[in-house]
Parts: sequence; structure tokens; C-alpha cells
Amino acid sequence: MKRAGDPLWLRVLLIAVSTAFLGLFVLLPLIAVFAGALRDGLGVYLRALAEPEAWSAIKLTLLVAAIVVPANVFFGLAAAWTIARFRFVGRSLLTTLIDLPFAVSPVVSGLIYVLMFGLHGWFGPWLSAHNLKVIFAVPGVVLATLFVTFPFVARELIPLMEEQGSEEEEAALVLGAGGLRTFWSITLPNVRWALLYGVILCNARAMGEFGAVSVVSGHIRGRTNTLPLQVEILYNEYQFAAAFALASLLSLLALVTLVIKRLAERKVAREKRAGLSLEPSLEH
Amino acid sequence: MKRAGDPLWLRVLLIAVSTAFLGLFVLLPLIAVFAGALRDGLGVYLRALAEPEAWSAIKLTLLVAAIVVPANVFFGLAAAWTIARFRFVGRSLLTTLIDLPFAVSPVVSGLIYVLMFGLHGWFGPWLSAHNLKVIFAVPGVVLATLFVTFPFVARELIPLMEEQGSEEEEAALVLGAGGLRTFWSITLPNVRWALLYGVILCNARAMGEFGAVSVVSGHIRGRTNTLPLQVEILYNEYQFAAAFALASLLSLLALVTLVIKRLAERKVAREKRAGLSLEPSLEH
Amino acid sequence: MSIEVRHITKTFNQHQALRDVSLAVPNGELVALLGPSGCGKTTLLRIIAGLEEPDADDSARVLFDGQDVAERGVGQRRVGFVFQHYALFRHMNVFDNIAFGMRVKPWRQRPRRGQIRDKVTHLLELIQMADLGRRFPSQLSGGQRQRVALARALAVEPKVLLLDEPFGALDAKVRADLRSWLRRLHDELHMTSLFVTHDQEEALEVADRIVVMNDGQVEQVGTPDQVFHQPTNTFVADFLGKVNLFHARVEQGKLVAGALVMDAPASGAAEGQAAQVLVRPHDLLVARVADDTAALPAKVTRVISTSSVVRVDLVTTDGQTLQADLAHEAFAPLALSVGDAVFVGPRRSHVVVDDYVI
Amino acid sequence: MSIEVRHITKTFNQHQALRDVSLAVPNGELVALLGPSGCGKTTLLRIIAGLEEPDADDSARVLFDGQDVAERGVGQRRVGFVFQHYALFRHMNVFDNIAFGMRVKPWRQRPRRGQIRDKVTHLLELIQMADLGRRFPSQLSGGQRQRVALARALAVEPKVLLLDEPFGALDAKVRADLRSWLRRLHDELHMTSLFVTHDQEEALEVADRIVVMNDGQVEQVGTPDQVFHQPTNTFVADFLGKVNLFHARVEQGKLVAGALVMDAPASGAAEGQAAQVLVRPHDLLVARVADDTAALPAKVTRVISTSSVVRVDLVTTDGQTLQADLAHEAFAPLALSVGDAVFVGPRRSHVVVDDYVI
Repeated sequence: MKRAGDPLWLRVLLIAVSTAFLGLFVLLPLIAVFAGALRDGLGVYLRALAEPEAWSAIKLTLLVAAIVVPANVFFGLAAAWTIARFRFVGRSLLTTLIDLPFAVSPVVSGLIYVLMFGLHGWFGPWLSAHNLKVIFAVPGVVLATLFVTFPFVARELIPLMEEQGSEEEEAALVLGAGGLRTFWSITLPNVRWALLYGVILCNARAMGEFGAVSVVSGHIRGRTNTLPLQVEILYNEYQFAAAFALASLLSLLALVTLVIKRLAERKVAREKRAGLSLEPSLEH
Repeated sequence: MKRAGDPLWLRVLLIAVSTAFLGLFVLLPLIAVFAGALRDGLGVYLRALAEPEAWSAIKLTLLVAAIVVPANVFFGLAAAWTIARFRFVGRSLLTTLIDLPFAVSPVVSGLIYVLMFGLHGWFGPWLSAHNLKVIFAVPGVVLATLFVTFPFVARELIPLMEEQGSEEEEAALVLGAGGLRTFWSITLPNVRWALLYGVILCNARAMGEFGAVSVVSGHIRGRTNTLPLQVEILYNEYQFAAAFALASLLSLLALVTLVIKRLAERKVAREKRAGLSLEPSLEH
Repeated sequence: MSIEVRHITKTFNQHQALRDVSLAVPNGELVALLGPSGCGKTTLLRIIAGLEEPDADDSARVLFDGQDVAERGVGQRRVGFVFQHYALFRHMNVFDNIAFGMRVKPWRQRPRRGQIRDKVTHLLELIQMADLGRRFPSQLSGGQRQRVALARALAVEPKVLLLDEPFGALDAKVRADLRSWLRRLHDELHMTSLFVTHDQEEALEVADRIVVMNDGQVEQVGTPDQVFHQPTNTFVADFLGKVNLFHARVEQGKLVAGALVMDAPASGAAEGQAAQVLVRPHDLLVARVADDTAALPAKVTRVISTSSVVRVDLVTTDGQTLQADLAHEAFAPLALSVGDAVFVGPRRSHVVVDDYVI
Repeated sequence: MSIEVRHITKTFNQHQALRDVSLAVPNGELVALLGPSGCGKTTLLRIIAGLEEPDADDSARVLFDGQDVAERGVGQRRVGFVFQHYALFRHMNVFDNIAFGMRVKPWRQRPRRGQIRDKVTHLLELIQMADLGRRFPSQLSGGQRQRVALARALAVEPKVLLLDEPFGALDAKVRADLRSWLRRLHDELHMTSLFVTHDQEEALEVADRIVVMNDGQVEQVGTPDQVFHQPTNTFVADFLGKVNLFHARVEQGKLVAGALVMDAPASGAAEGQAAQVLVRPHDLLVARVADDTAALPAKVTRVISTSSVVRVDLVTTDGQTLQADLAHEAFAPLALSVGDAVFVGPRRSHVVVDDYVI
């Protein structure tokens, strides 16, 4: 769509400004990380990754993601479907609260778990009486990550589900399909790409979360340090090459996430177009 | 819209699960922060806020937000308009890159600025030769925050602008309005509520950012500590009441953000409805 | 299967979409629910399908073959439903769309794989799309999509077929083709069918019986001939096609409207009572010279000869606009052109005594 | 102001929406661009308005009053454009919508505040919405919105009015009303107007001249009478209304199609040449007894008497379906019903020699 109405200089300017901004503040820094990681050669790089503490951080990060992502897919799907399909009291409150983790500082997100589950917290005495540890332990890391990454799945699904409407689901119900069958055969396939996108973003965020996790983890080396925490520790100890080596893993994760996002976005766009009815106004 | 097709138990279950999840993981923790802040009484609370270091952190946080938010509104609007209105080579790359700050770990975001502007970074020597400090100084905090909060404005605007299409803008152009006039009179008012929502979310995020800022700020008390950093320092020094007092400010910010969001969402929904043409299918 | 609804009321956010509607559709008929947008016709259709529930009311009933189906869920009513915007499953091809209803049946009733294939193949032939089973909905034209939607609804052998503005989203030309196709299909299958439309031409052409609705209520039920030629009120008359309206008064057993004097209907209207005289355009006589029937002077404002009749727009001396449709052979000797002075009058008319004002 | 386009081609992603289209619209006429969806009519309208640019080509021209406007931006062409979906400014009320075009004029040409108010008030009266200036677009019905869109376009006193499917999104009844309103408005203002439609009835009723388009090309340009009664090919004939088509062959100076023998047209077709004989439904004679004209045996399949004519659907012995439209008076003595055997033939016909197949 080339619009004859806008002067050429304006279009060129806008495209140039946006691209330059992204290049300067987004693309260039990313290249810097890989450059920094490989500064002292590939051998140093690989050795840094093989350190026991680094390995432990990688394993913990994968464990957290393996718990958090499925949980948030489940809750995200339930919340999105509930909001997009039903009208009920509290619906708008639910919609608003979904964004709370975006609005609140990660430090605060971490602190509230300390307040609840810490030694002097609400459930602290009960937990220590039963010899359960949440804060400064893996469960705390999981809970904090769960909280921070909650919005990603639901936020991707809600607008798409609302746009697609419920006609296809109604058609399936009239044809005799049950509620669950309709969900699996119609609802889920229709949002699969948006769901995929939400999942990978949720995953990237779960693996990369720093603030909230930093507060609840207690930075116990080899035990409760995730990748981002380990990066900070190495950085604070001036082990720059090692810090950047681990950071490059996180950057790689970000890049893979964006590539999958790119593919998913195309599919979503195609499915949106496919869903449009043939209106005369679409003619060109 | 009550759908006769779905069994009642399913609806009740879904609503209950979503609400319980949010209540347990979102609402309850928030209450905990305020309870923690006021545990030692209002006097202690107010004294904690009046500490010089706390004051300095508050002022720095406001300063960062005052720079970052307008900058991101400008760049976000430019990027959103460019993406929603023009087709050009690299458009899809631009769209994808907008989400990069979501996909990358905050620690990595901070590190890349260190890599570029730190003492041993790419521009380090040049900066120190000219006696300019970016890392461990306010400019670094601003840059890191700018990067992390970039997606919020653009992501709110792009889908709305694409959905609204360009017919109203075309109508204005045919009526003789110039490109700039069309932007101010038609484009901007049509997205004002989504823009407001993007701005407040960007603001909440800018004030609450922790990971990236933590890496670049150097934690210099009274100089480069923002509110979230100050909270962490107090917390690590076991000054819990003071930590929660400052944390309550951030929580208050989150709540205000959500309230404004709620209002903006209603307006956006109303404007979407208002924009719909009267189709027979809308009959009820 | 016959359908009957009794005392159905439906309220959306304080807006009454349906007000105490009762209606019976005999077995095997093709019935149109006709009315302007917002009149509640789609809501009524969705209530019959079970996609909406009527307001709670002890006397509200939806009966299929005399049996109350209130307790039956939408999947148990065995209705075929065709949505205005097709609602095809976008991620399934045409074959899978049509087969869906058979595949989701409970295990015992589910046809075998081969039976499903045969049935779908048969339906694809019925909708003249035998080669297109592997296409996806996005690769089909609007008319094809609507036919697939119909085949999908027929695949589960419903007792009743419900169609919501089935041709509303299509081009005029395609619409006309699909219309007669639907009529032929109904003549073959003879399934009780109910379709919603806002297009009176569509209803008049296709339906055995028309239910004219307005503002949540049924205005008239009748055959196309009845609702067109003997409307019970001016809303129905006006909605079903162009009509010329004369406000008359009963004087000495005659109906008088300005220069026109017409016989009053037998159903004795009282002296002085007001009445509306409705004259369809083809019943309006146009003459160069005044006579007993064509007594009202008028002037030709526009002549359109591009259809099966020549349409002559007229304006009377007191500013009323009228329309006369003349056969081409009747028009030829008159050779009217814009500005000509003529006299008009009703060859045949229909009188309504009500207080409805257009 | 007259409009002329020459050799316009437009390609979207390898798809040729327009192929070397040339067209002239005389000053003051109301012209319809008619064609099926996807034929390129909207694209042509948008190119004239300046909202799209034609493919670069030295011979491509858009001329207003003979002057090339290629260099003039969309805001400098002084056209009024009405969008199918109204494109009203949703955050402005009706008054501000209509005033917008005047308020954005350069400072020197801008009318004073009072003048703007007077002008808007006048336009609100013109569209019969004098009291609704403070309403917002969302508070208006579809018909009202379209009238506001028209008033907004007229407010800047354009030299040309371009309308893109102006009534496409409206109900049948509202559409018919707005149609005659647009015609009256044009008769008052006499501004060169070009409107896009896919509805042949709309084009035939409203336009002075019709441009029939198909697949990116112009098929025929002519008055409604010309394109309806003398189509140049079967596409035009078929698109403009129901037509009965007989495939005939020239034999000994006559056109022969089965039992029908008709006079060949003067424009001497060669012996043995194939030709299409087009007969509009109202030109198809129906008789109980065969004669010279009505020689083809057929059977009645459906009778619809709910319009200004009685439509009789027929099928010939070799399976061809035909449609005859009879005046109610002509139908009455025949008293046909479904299943009756009759004879049909053309009272008047139009012969086309081309290779287009429907």
C-alpha cells in the first residue's frame, strides 16, 4: 500500500528514524554481547560454560522454565477463554489484573513473596514448622517467575479470541460437538500461532527474569542461582569473559525467540486474513 | 452473552480458577506489601520516606521517567505509524525487533551498555578522553531504561492502528488536510486512549525497572540509585520497614497505573465499537 | 419436523429484542423471517437453535414436533444452522468441515470411515464442488463458502434447517443464483427450513410462507401472495415493496382521497373514518386523459425502462410522489416523457384501517 | 468538470487490477462504474481521486477538464470522496465532521467562523439532519452516517464527486430511499459524479451513464437503456439482469435455435456462423398454443406473482431453464400454474456474435 497522499520525504524520514533507533539501541548492543563473549577466544568461552556453577545455573533455569511455562499456558488459556467468551461480574477486573505484573516493579514482586513466605512472613512460621523452604530456595524462584511471566500468554490470546468471535465454536456446538471437543478441535487450533508466540515469549522471560528472582533466591551459588543471577555475580567479580559467555546464551535465547515470533506472526496474520469474509470492500 | 451451549459447571469452574489464581498470586501479595510497610506504624513509614538517600532515589526515578517516557512516546508513535501505514522492505524486521527488549534478559540489557560505554567498552576510551561518564552514572540508567521500556507504547498502538485502517486519514487528505494536520486531528485522537495506556505502562515500567539499571548504575548511594535499587539495598541490610515503605510507593504506582489502564481500556473498547459500521449481523 | 414457539421474550441489556412472540412452522415448509435489521429475527432463530435462551417465563416454549426442547442442549436438537458469515472452520479443508458433524458423534452412533467419505462425496456433488474437497475456506469464493456451510449443516441429517441471512454477505448476482439453488434444494429434500433475511425480494421469491417482523413482534404471517397483495398494515405493505399510499376518508359509503373516489371495502367502515388506500405500482393506472379511475392529475418526473417493467415516477399537484410500473407494451402507446401531465388512479387497491404511520 | 482517464494500468502484487483502461466522463453527468467484486472499479475511482497512483507509464493520464492532474496531490484535486464504510471522523460530532474540510484550508482561503457555521447548517438541512449536528457518528444509523459523509464531501465545494459503493453497507429498504435521494441531489447540484456499485439495479436506476467493467477492463459504456437493451456481449447482458440465452446458427439468412426461427440482424452474419440470441424475460412471449413466434415447447416450473410482474420459470424439453416476466393483466387470462405445457418465443431479441461464454 503506497499512499499517494503522504509526501515522500515524510515516509523516508519516518522509516529512517524508526530503523536507526532500533539499530542503535537494539541491534548494535546485541552484537556487542557476542563480541564480548568471544573476546578471549572460543576456548575461554567454552570453559566458562563448563564451570560447575554455570552448569548448575543453566540446569536451574531450565527447571524453572519447565515448571513455569506449562503452568502459565494453562492459566493463560483459561483466563483468555474466560474473558473472551463470557460476560460476568468481575470480568473487567480480571482483565485489568492480568497486566499487574507489567505494572509492578520486579523488586516489589520479589519482596511480596518474601513477605508472605519468608522467615518472618505470614506463612513463615508454618513453613519452618513443617521444614519447608520457599524463600532462598527453588520454590521461591519458581513462584516469583510465575508471577512475573503470567501476562504473556493471556495477553497474546485475548485480542485474537475476541476478534475471531465465537461463531465457529457455535457452529461446532450445533453440529453436536461437546464443550471440550469444541475447545480442542476449534478454539485451540484457531489460536495456535498466537499461543506459540505467547509461550516462547513467556519462556524467554522466565529464563531471563532477574529482579524478582534476585530478591527471593538468596544468591546461593550452585543452588539457587539462575543464569541471569550468575551473570551478575560473575560481572561483579570482574570475570567479564565468563559473564559475557553466559550472557550470550541468554542473547541467543532472545534471538531464537524473535525468529519463532517472526514465523508465528506471519501465520497469525495469514489466519486473520483467511478468516475474513469476502466483502466487496476488500477488492483492489 | 450467555451461551446456552456451554454447561454451567464449566463456566463456573473457569471463572473460579481464573479468579482464584489472580487472587492468590496477584492481589494477596499486593496487600502484603502495604501491611509490611505499615507494620511499625505510620511514623516509621514517613521517616523512611524522608531519609536523604530515599529522597535522592525518588528524585532520580522521577528524572529518568521524565526523560524516558517522552522519548519512548515519540519513538513508539513513529514506529507504530510507520508499521501500520506503510509497506516497505524491512517492515516485518522492524515489527519483530520491537519486542526484543521483552525477549532479552534485563541483565543482558544492562551488560550490553557496559560493553559499549563502559571503561573497557567500545566507546569507553573516547568517553573518558572527553570526560564523559555513561556507565555508573545517570546517562547509563536512562539508556538502560529507555531500552527496556521501548515496546510498551508501540505494542499498544500497532494493533489498534491496523484495525482502524487508514480510511479516516484518507478522508482527511481528500478534504485538503496536510499530512501533519491529518496526524494531529485524526490519527492521534483516534488512538489517544491506547496511547495513554501505553504511556502509563511505560512509565510504571521505567520507574520500576531493576535488572538492567542494577547492572549499569553501580549502586552509588544518593547518586545513581533509583527506587527499586534502594529498596534492594535496604532489604539486603535488613532494614525491612524502610524497604517496604519505599516498595509501597512502587506498589501504589502500579495500582494507579492499573486504574488508569482500566479507564483507558473502557474508552478503547467504546471507540472500537463506535468505529464499527452498522452491519445487519450486529443485530441482537 | 414442525417447529413452534410460544410466548418468547428476550431482553439484552434492557433492550427487548423479542416481545411475546408466538409462531408455528409446519413440517416441510420453507419459511422466511423477514424484517429490518434490529427487529429480532436473528435472535428468534438463535433461540430455536438453542444458541440463546429466552427470558425465563413459565409460558415460554420451543416445541419440535410438539415436544418441548428446552432441556435439550444446542447439540441435541438436531438442527442444521447456517451462519451469515459462514463460520467455516478455517483450519480445516472443505472435506473435514463437512465431515466434522459425523466425526464428533458419540462412538456408537458414529458412521464408519468409509461411510463418512461416501456421505461427504455425495454432499460435495450436491453443492457442485466435487473437486474442491481439499481446498481451505480461505481459497473459496463467498458463494462457495456458503454452499460448504450448507453441506456441513446437512451432513448430520438435521430435522430442521435454520439459515441466518444466508446470502447477506454475497454479491447481488451470486445471491440471485444461490437463491434459486436453495429453493431447488428444498424441493428435493423437503426439510423444514427457516431462514432470516432483510431482503423482501429474497423472501418473496424463495419462501413458501413469510413471517414479517418489526421491533420484536410478528406483524403478519402468510404466503408471499398474501403478505404482498393483502398486507394487514402499512408497515408490511411498505416493507414488502414499493407502495403508493393514499390517505382517504369514508364519505357516503365511498372512500375519498382528493380527486380520487373509490369503492369502500365491504367490511363496512364507519362514516368519516380514516383509512389508508394502498396501491402497488403495477396497479396504478396512468392515462393521458382523465376518466373515472384515473382521476388524479400528476406530472411525470422520471422514466426508467431498464427492467421488465417501465417505471414511471410521478408527483401530484399537492406534492405527493407516486410510482407506476407499466408493462413495456402498455408504455409504448403512451410514450411518456419527463414533464408530461397525466392522470392516475388505482386499478386495484387494498384498504387498511389502522393507526400505523410510516 | 469533465474527467478523463487514458491507458491506466494498475498492478497489486502481480495481480493486474486494471488493464489499460480509458474512460471519459462528461461534465455534469452522474456515471456508474458497475461490475462484479474484484473487477477493478474501486481501484479506478481511487486513482481518479489521487488515493492510488497508476503504474508508471508514459501514456497513462488522469485529466480534469483536459488538464493533467498527476502532479496534484490528493488534497489539491478538489474532489469529494464518499467511502463505502463512511470513514466519518469518529471522535468528532456531525457538525465538526462537515466543517473539517473548511477548517483545514490554508489561512487565506479559510472561511470565517460564521460562514462555516452557515454553510454547515445549510448542508445539515440539505441532508435532512438539521437537529443532529451534535450527535457523534456512533449515535447515527447507517443511512444517516452515509448522508453525513456526503455532506462532508460537499462542504468543500468539490468539482467532482466520487462515491465508492455508497449504499453497499445499508439495508435494502434504506438503500432504495437513499438512491432516489442521491438522484434528486444530483439533479439539484449538477456536479460531475462517479459512483461505484456492484448492484445493477442501483446503476440502472440512478445513473445517466453506466460503465460496465469486468476483470480490469471496460466492457461497455452507455446509457442505462443502451447497456440494458443493447448489450455488446453476453457478459454485459447477463450482469445487467436476467436474460434468456439461445445459441443459434445462421441458416439461409435466418437465425435458427432448435424450434425457433428468427430474422437475422441486418449486419449480415455469414452462413453457418454461430450467434447468441439474448431475450430479456419481459420479451419472452408465453402462449398456450404454438404460433410463428412462440414456437418452442416448454413447461412451467414456478410462478411468482409478488412483484410488478408475474415471473414464470420454464424449462424446455432439452432442459434449458427460461424466465418470462408477464404483466399481471397478461398473466390473468393465461392463468398458468406449475406443470402446464406452453410455447414460448422472443417478442423482441438482441443478437450478439462473440465468443464469450457465461
